[in-house]
Amino acid sequence: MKARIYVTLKKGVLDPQGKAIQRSLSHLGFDGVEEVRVGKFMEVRLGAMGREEAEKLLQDACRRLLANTVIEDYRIEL
Amino acid sequence: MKARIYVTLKKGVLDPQGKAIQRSLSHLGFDGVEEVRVGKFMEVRLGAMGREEAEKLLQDACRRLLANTVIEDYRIEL
Amino acid sequence: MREIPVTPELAREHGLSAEEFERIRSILGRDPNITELGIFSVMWSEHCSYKSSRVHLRKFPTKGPRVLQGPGENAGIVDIGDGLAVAFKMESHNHPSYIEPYQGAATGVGGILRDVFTMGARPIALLDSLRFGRTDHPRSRYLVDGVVSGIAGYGNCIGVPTVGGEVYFDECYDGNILVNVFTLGVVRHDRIRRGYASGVGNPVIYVGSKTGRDGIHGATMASEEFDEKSEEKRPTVQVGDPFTEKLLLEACLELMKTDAIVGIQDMGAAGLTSSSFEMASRAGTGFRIDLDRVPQREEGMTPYELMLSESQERMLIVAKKGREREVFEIFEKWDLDVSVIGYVTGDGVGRIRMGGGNVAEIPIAAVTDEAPVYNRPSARPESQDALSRLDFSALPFPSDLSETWKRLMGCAEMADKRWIYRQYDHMIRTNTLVLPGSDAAVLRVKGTRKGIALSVDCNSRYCFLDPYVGGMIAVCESARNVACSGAEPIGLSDCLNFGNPEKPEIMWQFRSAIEGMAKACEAFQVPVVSGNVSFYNETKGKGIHPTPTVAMVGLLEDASVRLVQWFRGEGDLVFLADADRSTVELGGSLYLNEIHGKVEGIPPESDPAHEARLCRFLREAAQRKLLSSAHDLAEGGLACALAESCITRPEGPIGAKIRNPFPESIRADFAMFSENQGRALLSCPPEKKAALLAAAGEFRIKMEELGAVGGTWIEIEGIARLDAQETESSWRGGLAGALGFEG
Amino acid sequence: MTGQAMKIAVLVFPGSNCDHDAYHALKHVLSADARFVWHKEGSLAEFDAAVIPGGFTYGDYLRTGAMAKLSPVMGAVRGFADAGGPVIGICNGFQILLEAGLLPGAMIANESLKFICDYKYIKTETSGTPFTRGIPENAVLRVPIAHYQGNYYADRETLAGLEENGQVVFRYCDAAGNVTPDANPNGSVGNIAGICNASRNVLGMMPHPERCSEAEMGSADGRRLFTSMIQWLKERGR
Ligand SMILES: Nc1ncnc2c1ncn2[C@@H]1O[C@H](COP(=O)(O)OP(=O)(O)O)[C@@H](O)[C@H]1O
Ligand SMILES: [Mg+2]
Repeated sequence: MKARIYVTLKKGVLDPQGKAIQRSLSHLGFDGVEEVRVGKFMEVRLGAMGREEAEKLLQDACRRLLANTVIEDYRIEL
Repeated sequence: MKARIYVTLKKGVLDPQGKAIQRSLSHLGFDGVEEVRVGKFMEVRLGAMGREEAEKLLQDACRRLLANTVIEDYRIEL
Repeated sequence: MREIPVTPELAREHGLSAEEFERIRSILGRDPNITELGIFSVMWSEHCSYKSSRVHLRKFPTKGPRVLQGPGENAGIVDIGDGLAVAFKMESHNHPSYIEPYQGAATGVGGILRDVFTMGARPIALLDSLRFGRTDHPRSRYLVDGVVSGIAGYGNCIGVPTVGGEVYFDECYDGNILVNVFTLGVVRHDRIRRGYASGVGNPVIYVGSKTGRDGIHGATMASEEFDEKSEEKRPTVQVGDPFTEKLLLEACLELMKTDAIVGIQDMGAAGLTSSSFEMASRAGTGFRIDLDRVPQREEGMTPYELMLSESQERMLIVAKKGREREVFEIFEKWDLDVSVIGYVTGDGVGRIRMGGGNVAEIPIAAVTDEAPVYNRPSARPESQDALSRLDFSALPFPSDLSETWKRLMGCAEMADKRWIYRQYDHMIRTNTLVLPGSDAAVLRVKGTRKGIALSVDCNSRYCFLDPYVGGMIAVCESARNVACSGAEPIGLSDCLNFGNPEKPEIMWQFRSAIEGMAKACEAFQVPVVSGNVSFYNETKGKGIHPTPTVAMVGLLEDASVRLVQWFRGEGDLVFLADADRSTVELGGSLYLNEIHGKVEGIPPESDPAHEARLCRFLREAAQRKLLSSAHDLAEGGLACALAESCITRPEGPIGAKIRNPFPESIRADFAMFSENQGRALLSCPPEKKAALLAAAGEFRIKMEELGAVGGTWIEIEGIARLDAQETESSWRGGLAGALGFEG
Repeated sequence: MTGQAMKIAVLVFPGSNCDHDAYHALKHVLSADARFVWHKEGSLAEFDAAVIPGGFTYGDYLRTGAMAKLSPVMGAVRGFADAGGPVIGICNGFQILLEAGLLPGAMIANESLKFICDYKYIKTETSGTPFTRGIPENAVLRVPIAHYQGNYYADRETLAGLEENGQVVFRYCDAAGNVTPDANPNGSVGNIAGICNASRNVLGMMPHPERCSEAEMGSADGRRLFTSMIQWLKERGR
């Protein structure tokens, strides 16, 4: 089974990388891009298991390792 | 308008991050996770423009800046 | 598995000439299969076999009382006394860095580190010698940013400080950047290890990362000219994993404390192929390996791919039979893959098996010792003559000399390199006594009083105008830089970056540069103990300036006498140490290039015998503690060196006032920026003047008292003056400004 | 000196690389009984203090300090800190303490998105920790930084708490001690360079005191933290 995890910075947390990318784009003439926020995106291959089990496992993995909930939100897609 | 961009490593390209994360998870007892590949995920806010224009603009931005097409693939979601 | 038929065309695509292909067939007594063809092609590539350079490399002096290991191993080793030695080497990663600057530069660092720790040495310092196209070339910004981040990314993570380097920008590198990286490690004599596969029956062990399809054809890529198609070779880019290499480094050094192994070598260019064949060749043995036992990252890899993969962070070990357990325990502790993949045999043949059958069988000596050696034709091109014919008197005189001087101080070549070295951790391991920013970095060797001084140098404009003199100057300048810190030059490594060796004019540049370098080495009695050749730095037929970079290693018996290039304080006297002459040298100078837009003329005369005396004098003066500072004169001549001694101080700028040492008959701009070799700008407290002059006399060095340190103006009396503070800020912002980076 | 030297643990994780530097400063400069402790160890019972050194644990992959916080030894650190033992996390060590929740807040990339290695000035905000008790308040120290992710972040509430309790230990400042935006190398909120926990025995800081513990290295200001800590341990007694 494959799953996807999206980790994004919480609203209000500064995103220096996003800001820098936006600035570079505008230097390059891409004025239409008003804001960029950069997150992480993980593609995960899971062994044989049920949907529910997978969901539980990944929730757990996100909380314990994959996201830092002080500054990040996460979303799991199965 | 909002758009999302997914940047992932090309197939076959080593992903040291993914490798280390997978190993950590397995040390933690998450044996079900067989592989992790880490990518980038960008949320972009665009100024007023049509869909087609946006698509064209982001394609261009990805090729020129957002993705390193030597080792990365990208996908745009509008 | 379907066998790919091996044809002469396929051999040609592998970079093998028709004669080379015939030679392979006669060695084997049959047609090679695809795996064997691959093996020969990488082993006989320019990169691995040095086929075009070997005859000339022999001209370097490589021996000396301190040399414990000369060229031929993964790194050279020089004794520094007290049972300690330093292992060091420089290597290029030019082509990969042009294609993918971050990963190219990063894996360059990874590769050179492995070359040094495979010898048993713990790396304690890195240097980077970089060359990019014009600062305003559309790709330069991207390449500079990527290369510097890549070096930082790898070096910082693994924890080896990058303590110095150099960077130049010139049109000739627009399509061929140079990324040369040097590493030095410290090793106890009894812990030195070498790449020997000795002892029939001993296990061959693979350790490190798993093998993937990375950089297949990387080694041959480094031996091919660039063309439009090179952009399509992209999937061969290797990605560095500094974290894994850090584990590998620690595991290897831990293993080397035992006596469980007989040989070890990193898998660099040509991966498993070069490591296995070279180790067996040095020991005069053979081997049998089974590719099914190689840890693999991807599915369905062919023997060809497994043998040629350039996946990073891997080593090959030959252990003593029966000691496998110890090796396994250490690598497992560090979470690394480890696998016995074969054993040493006595018949001089490399036998490679997979899936139960033989996939390659090649006599070792045929691949290594019998690799082709070419004495390629060389000829001085007639176009050289025109270059030396410049009429200097016709050059316009600058309307404002002070302004010209200031402009030079802020140009990318002279400007502060902090934007680069601030991105490198240059302090980690707490050895860096002199941080980047002076002529040479100085590191302490913990547990002793000793210091190691390091500098990497090459003025490729000189090499372009006269490769012989340019090569000589590269050695002299790096020695002078090291000597200005108070150290004795004890050995060097080089990286010879040139164009296509199949062109006679390139071969002429190459052999001339080597001959010049060798001449200078002999004058200093400094051996070349390691190095690297990078040919085919050409795009669409246009080659780079010949660029033989030299990394000099110096030794201070007592690091507390070390010197820096900046003035210490008010009232110190300023001296010029020089040879006895008053010619002007403007050929290939910074002034000519930057202000008049020309790379022409005859490069400065170089007198290695004088340079060697100057270096001995500098070391002696340091030892007797006669000096407050010492700075070598290079690009920009006396005026720029003076300004540097004033503004590069960490405490902030200070002024100085000196007189012009040249006769009045010489044009003021020429006097200021003349690049005469063999000079150094010194300062000392007034009470040490007599002793300093006496020391100079002992070494027959001409000393001229020029003035004194103090005030807020940097002034050459009657000619020009600069405000120290203002000059400092234009110098400081020059590099980022030229490249359009935020400071 | 009551005879025996203080026993100080220098933790070693895969990818730690300032471990030797911390060890050198403690053992050879301060004559403490420093010992390396592998991250798989489960106890720090025999130690008087613990140092989590800088480096790139697990390559800084995913997030700095994220994977190291899961090592067995971090359980021991928690217990050791709860029992009042002094713990100092330097650079990556600070990041690990944040990830492990032993200190509040998080670290994001430097505003410049560049690694920065340079000497900086920091102002001592409080002498009320075992590590700064020998350093007068407002004293300016010259110390190196070397990091890519030193941009300290905490939400408003957490920040207010830190300020109120005097848990901000160091702030970036200029040579004269002025805390200004120009003196802030990485964008850290409130110019914060180091903080401690509510019980004041756990310190996290981005600058590297172990790199400036000997005059010949350019500054010996960092040594003052270690001498303070050792003195504190001596007075506390075993
Ligand atoms: N690419 C680089 N990486 C690290 N340090 C560098 C680099 N380029 C220059 N430096 C450092 O900046 C200082 C000035 O460099 P440079 O002008 O090339 O010196 P010099 O002319 O004395 O050889 C030196 O200390 C050098 O080590
Ligand atoms: Mg110099």
